[in-house]
Amino acid sequence: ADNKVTLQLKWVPQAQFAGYYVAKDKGFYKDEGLDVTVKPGGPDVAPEQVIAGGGADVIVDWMPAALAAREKGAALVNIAQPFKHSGLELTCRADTGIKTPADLKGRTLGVWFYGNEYPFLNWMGKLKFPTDGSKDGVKVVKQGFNVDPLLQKQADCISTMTYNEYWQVIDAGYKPEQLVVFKYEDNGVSTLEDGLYAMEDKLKDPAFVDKMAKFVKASMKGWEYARAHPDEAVKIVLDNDTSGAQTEHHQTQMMAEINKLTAGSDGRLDKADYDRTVKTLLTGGSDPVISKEPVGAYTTAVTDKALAK
Amino acid sequence: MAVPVKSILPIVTVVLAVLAIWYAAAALMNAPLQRDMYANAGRSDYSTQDLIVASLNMERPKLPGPHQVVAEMVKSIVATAPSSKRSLVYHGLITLEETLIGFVIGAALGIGLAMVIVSVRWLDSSLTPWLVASQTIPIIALAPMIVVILSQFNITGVAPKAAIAAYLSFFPITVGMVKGFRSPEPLQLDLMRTYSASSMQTFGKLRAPASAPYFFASMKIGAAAALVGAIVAEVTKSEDGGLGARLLAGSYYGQTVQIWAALFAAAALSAALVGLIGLVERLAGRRMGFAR
Amino acid sequence: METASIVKPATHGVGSPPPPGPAIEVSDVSLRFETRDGPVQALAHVNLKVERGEFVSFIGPSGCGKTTLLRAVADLETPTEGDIRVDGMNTEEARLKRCYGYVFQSPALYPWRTVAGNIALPLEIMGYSRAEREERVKKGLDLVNLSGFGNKFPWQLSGGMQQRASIARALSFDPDILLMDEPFGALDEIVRDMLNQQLLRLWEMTGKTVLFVTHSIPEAVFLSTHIVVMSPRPGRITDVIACNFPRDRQLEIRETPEFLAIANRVRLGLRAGHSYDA
Amino acid sequence: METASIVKPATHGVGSPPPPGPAIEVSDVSLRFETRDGPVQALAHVNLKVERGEFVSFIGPSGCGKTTLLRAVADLETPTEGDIRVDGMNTEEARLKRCYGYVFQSPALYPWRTVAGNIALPLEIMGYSRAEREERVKKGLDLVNLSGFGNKFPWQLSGGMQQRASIARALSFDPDILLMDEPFGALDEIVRDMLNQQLLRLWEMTGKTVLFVTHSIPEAVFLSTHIVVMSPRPGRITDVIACNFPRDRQLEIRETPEFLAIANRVRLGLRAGHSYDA
Amino acid sequence: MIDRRLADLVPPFLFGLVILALWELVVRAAGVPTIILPAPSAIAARFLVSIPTLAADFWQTIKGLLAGYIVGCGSGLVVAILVDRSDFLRRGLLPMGNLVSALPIVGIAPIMVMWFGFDWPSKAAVVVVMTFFPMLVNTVAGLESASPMERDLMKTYGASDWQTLTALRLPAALPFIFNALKVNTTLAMIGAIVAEFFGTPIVGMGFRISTEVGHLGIDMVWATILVAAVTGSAFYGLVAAIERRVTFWHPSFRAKGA
Ligand SMILES: Nc1ncnc2c1ncn2[C@@H]1O[C@H](COP(=O)(O)OP(=O)(O)OP(=O)(O)O)[C@@H](O)[C@H]1O
Ligand SMILES: Nc1ncnc2c1ncn2[C@@H]1O[C@H](COP(=O)(O)OP(=O)(O)OP(=O)(O)O)[C@@H](O)[C@H]1O
Ligand SMILES: Cc1ncc(C[n+]2csc(CCO)c2C)c(N)n1
Ligand SMILES: [Mg+2]
Ligand SMILES: [Mg+2]
Repeated sequence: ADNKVTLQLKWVPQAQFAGYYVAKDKGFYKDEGLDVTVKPGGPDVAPEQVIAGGGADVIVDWMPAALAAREKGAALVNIAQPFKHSGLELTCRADTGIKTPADLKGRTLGVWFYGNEYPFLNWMGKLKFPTDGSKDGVKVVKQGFNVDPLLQKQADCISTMTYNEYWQVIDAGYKPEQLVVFKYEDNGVSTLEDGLYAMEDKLKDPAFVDKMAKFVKASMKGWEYARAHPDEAVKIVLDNDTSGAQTEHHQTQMMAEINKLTAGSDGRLDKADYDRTVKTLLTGGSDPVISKEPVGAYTTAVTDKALAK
Repeated sequence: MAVPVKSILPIVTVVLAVLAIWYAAAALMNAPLQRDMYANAGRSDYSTQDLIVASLNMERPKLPGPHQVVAEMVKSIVATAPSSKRSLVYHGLITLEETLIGFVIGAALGIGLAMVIVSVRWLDSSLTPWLVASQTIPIIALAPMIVVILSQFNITGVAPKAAIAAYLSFFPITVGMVKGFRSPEPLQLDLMRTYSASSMQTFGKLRAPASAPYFFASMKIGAAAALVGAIVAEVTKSEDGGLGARLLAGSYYGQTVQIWAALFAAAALSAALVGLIGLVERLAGRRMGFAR
Repeated sequence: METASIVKPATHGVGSPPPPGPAIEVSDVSLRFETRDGPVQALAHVNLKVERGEFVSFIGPSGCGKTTLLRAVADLETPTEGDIRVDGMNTEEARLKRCYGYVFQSPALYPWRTVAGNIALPLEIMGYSRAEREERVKKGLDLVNLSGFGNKFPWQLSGGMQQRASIARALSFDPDILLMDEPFGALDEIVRDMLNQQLLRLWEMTGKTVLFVTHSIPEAVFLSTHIVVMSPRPGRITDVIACNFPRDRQLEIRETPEFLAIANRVRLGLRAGHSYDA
Repeated sequence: METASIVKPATHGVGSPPPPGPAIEVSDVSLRFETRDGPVQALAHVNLKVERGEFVSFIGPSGCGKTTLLRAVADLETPTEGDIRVDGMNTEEARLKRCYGYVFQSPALYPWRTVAGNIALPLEIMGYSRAEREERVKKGLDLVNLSGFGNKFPWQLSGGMQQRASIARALSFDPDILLMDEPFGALDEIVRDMLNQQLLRLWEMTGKTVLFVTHSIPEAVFLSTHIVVMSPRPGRITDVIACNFPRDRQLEIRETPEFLAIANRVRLGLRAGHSYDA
Repeated sequence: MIDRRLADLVPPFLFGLVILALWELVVRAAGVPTIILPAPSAIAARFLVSIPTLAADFWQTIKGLLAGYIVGCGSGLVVAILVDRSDFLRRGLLPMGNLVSALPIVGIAPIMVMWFGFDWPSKAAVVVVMTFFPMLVNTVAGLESASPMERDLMKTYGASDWQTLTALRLPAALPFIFNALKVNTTLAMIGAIVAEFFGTPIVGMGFRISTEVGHLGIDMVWATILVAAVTGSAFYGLVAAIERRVTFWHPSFRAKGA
């Protein structure tokens, strides 16, 4: 029977994806009769492209990117939302004198692009800070993988995730009080992160929906397990790191933070979160991410089925 | 092969010079950061010596001290089992395999294209612009697409990465070999004409041997390019490991010293390949009577 | 050049019977090189007919177009005007049929091949077996007095030895027509005399047609059935002198009055050309 | 070679006065080339003393070591045994003092330079002014009959023209010693005679010391104060023949009995060498 | 001459047209999604409306490219000459040079951003590292290529090493040096673009490509690639034309039909 599922992650193996690795390692997928392949992502892997090209059945993606892709013709549909909260934040050195978002004017800010810049652009739009390099705006630089721009004082603020880069700054010798952190969530511009997306046409097939339901159910079990046994989850993640570069210290930190973000989600997409995300994206600065209210960009069919079982 | 003393002394001298410059640069580049760190920690009681020593031993330096890199390399090459994912040998071997396969394909393709271009005149003007254009397409932009497309045809594992390695390495080889194949003197070509030699014979007996200096220069550059290609591809397909995956992870997690260790491993790999080609060059030179 | 002085029938090409007609026919050939600072007229209206089995020497001032003429016959240059036939074919066909062996003015040995390897080169290209190649290379080395140097590389030879190696190379595959551009220029008198005699013997025995460029008047008179005297650039044929010595001539004829008379006529022709240039 | 036949004092080096003693002194020089298949003995115990202002020709069978000897004098080869002094210096010092001009057996022109550029090359290296260079290049081109070819590139010249260009190049900076390796080998008789006379005139006027390799016995006799006859490899000096013709000799002396007698002696020496080889 | 050059451009042009037509046909017939491969017509349309953006990107990238190319090729040449001048340096420096050969761009680009900032100098630094080795290897090989006889001539003039270098060995090395210059045009292009993936102000061809891939604006990706390909080809063509003028004497340009 067709029990194969390929999951394309958005990034390299790390605790951010612990739920999936745990589900696979602990046999939760197998219990559901599934044979799941987890494909790691990377800095230049666009999961939307992979799934549109048929390289995956389901992907982990941020909603802004997924909705943008949907407008471009890749009909992605959110089938589950294991992450309740957003971990995205802007971290500034306190010695720059930045205290409130209003102080960002005229500063150099490190931003992740590659589809991750949407929430930022929205926020700046709200603050009415142009990002095109004009006066009265902010100077945006495309930030690489790491936090060096902040440490090297090449930028006043950089993008960080609560579960990763923030701790790298701390590990580099900064004390929390030497940093000023703006969480996107606190500024009302957060968008949904790390949801599960599948192709719309495939979802017309009830068998596929059924398979996805099993997949989501097992995945959520994985996330629950990761919350209950963070140390074991970290081990499993480390086992799946092929580069051999991850450290236990770092992944343990990350697991703790990730567990905060997944807490409160049973996998179902909260309609209110969805609406907020769409609204944020539609009202974004000069170049909104999506031009019209998406239709059919999410379905509860999968989670209904998964949670009913 | 015993390395004669006369080639050790220069290497040692240059290495020492490089180390001296490196240490000086590392101290100078890292000191401001280290001062910040002292400041962050509320310390102001450090001596210059403390500062220098600390600058050369930072966890996230601008430029790590040589001993840090050496220590990391020792740790990940010698002290770690080669089968472990934490071993640079493990990753180096993965990269080497892709590089070698890619290089062999790239060299064959490069030489083949050069032969075609040299034998069919109008192809020179038709093909060359497209070969050039093909190289200006940034592979990193295409690598993911290539990998995605290939994986649809169930081509996974080494193949896509070797393909990218080959893609990067064939072009310098083509350019060099076109020149090399055209380097025989007109009189040497005339001789072949008087024998009414076929163009394959002219290639085998004249153009190929005459191109030897270009061949070896091209091979060295092609091998280095293949290695770069393999590593670039590994960043995209980081799940398979390899030095590229290692670089990416080191970069992502801010493990500067680890990046440098991986960089050196890559550099050493390519130096070994280039050195090997140089060795073959010397042997061939002797056979062809060029060693006077 | 009307003398049909064929003594023995020449075998033609590689294996095929000789077609009728002259071996080489040059009709009103002019050749101009285009260079950055204007054209150089190398040959002007050259007419020449060489019968099968003739030995024709070319003599003329330096730069007059001798090499160019030989190269045109060999299909290495294309005349700007006129026509050349070799064995009744156009020059390209003749070249493709491997009708001739060419000894260039400079040795043009391949530096990555040993002397033996260089001599074997045409044999390899023409598909001779290894055994045959080895035998012919050995014979060739002996002929030009280079036995023992087969394993040396060209740069390990003296200038004259290189030239001899290139002669052996051209003779190795036994072509019917020999085009030789100052083949003995770098050789001492003794070796030169010896090779002159050997070439003569070869020619006499095989009935080859030989086109031979030389600067030595005695050599030309000694070897040839006809001597073609050329004028300075643009190369023109100013005189064609027949030398009707017996085919099996010996070195001694160089002292005979007939010999000296012909040599004198050649010398005068050469001098005339020079004076009307300066 | 005891004749101290200096007629006019030679100017020495570039600017400095001539030191006393012979121009070139070769003492018991042997030279062995190591090759893959064993050593080649090119020179064996060569002794030679050339006084300032002498014109010494070398004649010997092909491959006997003439070029090697000249190259050793020019510090391009190092003798395995023995010692060579040039103007009282060792060969390296002499080379660095630019004591000599060398005409190689093959032209060795640089393909990226025009003929004029090639002739100007040593002048550029020795720091002559542009005006001086231009003048000397023009004179050189005239001397070897190549006026009008200054702007051509080497590959656009005939073999003989290339050789003449290389002669002009060696003469351009007016060295005191000339080492000439078969400089006229690729030239026709007329041009050769002309250049012979010009060389003689130059030598006579400037008192240069000339070492001259040739295969032409008449040429050697006509030009030289001494003729050195060499044996086949390993090169040994078998005879040194003095030619005491007046310095301003004319072409006509070639018909005199003295001339023919010397030529015959040289020929016999050459032949003897050959026979004892074979 | 000019006519022939123009005529030479016809075949590749036709070839290109055929490729484009096939591409358009396949994309349309097979209904390939735009986010995998857009049709040439779509790319052209995107190109036309994006000219200001593309122009700004072009100028940003070209700065790093040219600066890096000049410094990289120059330093390769200089090190090769140093290496050539003494056996000591050859044995010491050449292995070092080989080490630089495969410093992978993905490894050095982030470091260069850290050292030289986000703007074009860090891109130039990456290009320097990428172009250095081909120039080194080719120049070293080229300097070896003068024949022994040609060198002997210089010796007879008692020429200094420097004179031998400028009058003989460098001219003889030119065909090799131009090989490196040609290969380096494309390497510099790749380097300048890819380096922008790792940190840049929000302009530049590499920035555009990586960002648009993230947006699935693949038509814009290809429009930028088009600019890169045309720029790279023109750059290569320029170097090749200079090569033809400067090394006209090389057999490759002298031989019949070449
Ligand atoms: N490739 C070329 N391009 C331009 N001019 C050329 C070329 N080849 C030869 N020439 C010119 O053609 C003329 C005839 O040259 P050719 O080599 O035939 O002379 P030659 O009679 O063989 O002289 P030599 O006895 O010196 O060898 C010369 O003036 C030469 O400059
Ligand atoms: N580089 C070399 N390596 C090995 N053997 C050499 C080398 N150069 C010359 N020889 C050998 O040394 C001997 C003398 O050569 P040389 O060139 O001096 O002869 P030559 O007298 O000038 O002859 P020719 O009249 O033919 O020019 C020859 O047998 C040659 O094979
Ligand atoms: C090229 C690039 N793009 C984005 C990130 C930032 N990042 C790291 S993890 C993460 C969440 C993905 O699920 C994000 C956005 C980066 N470091 N490099
Ligand atoms: Mg000629
Ligand atoms: Mg010689």
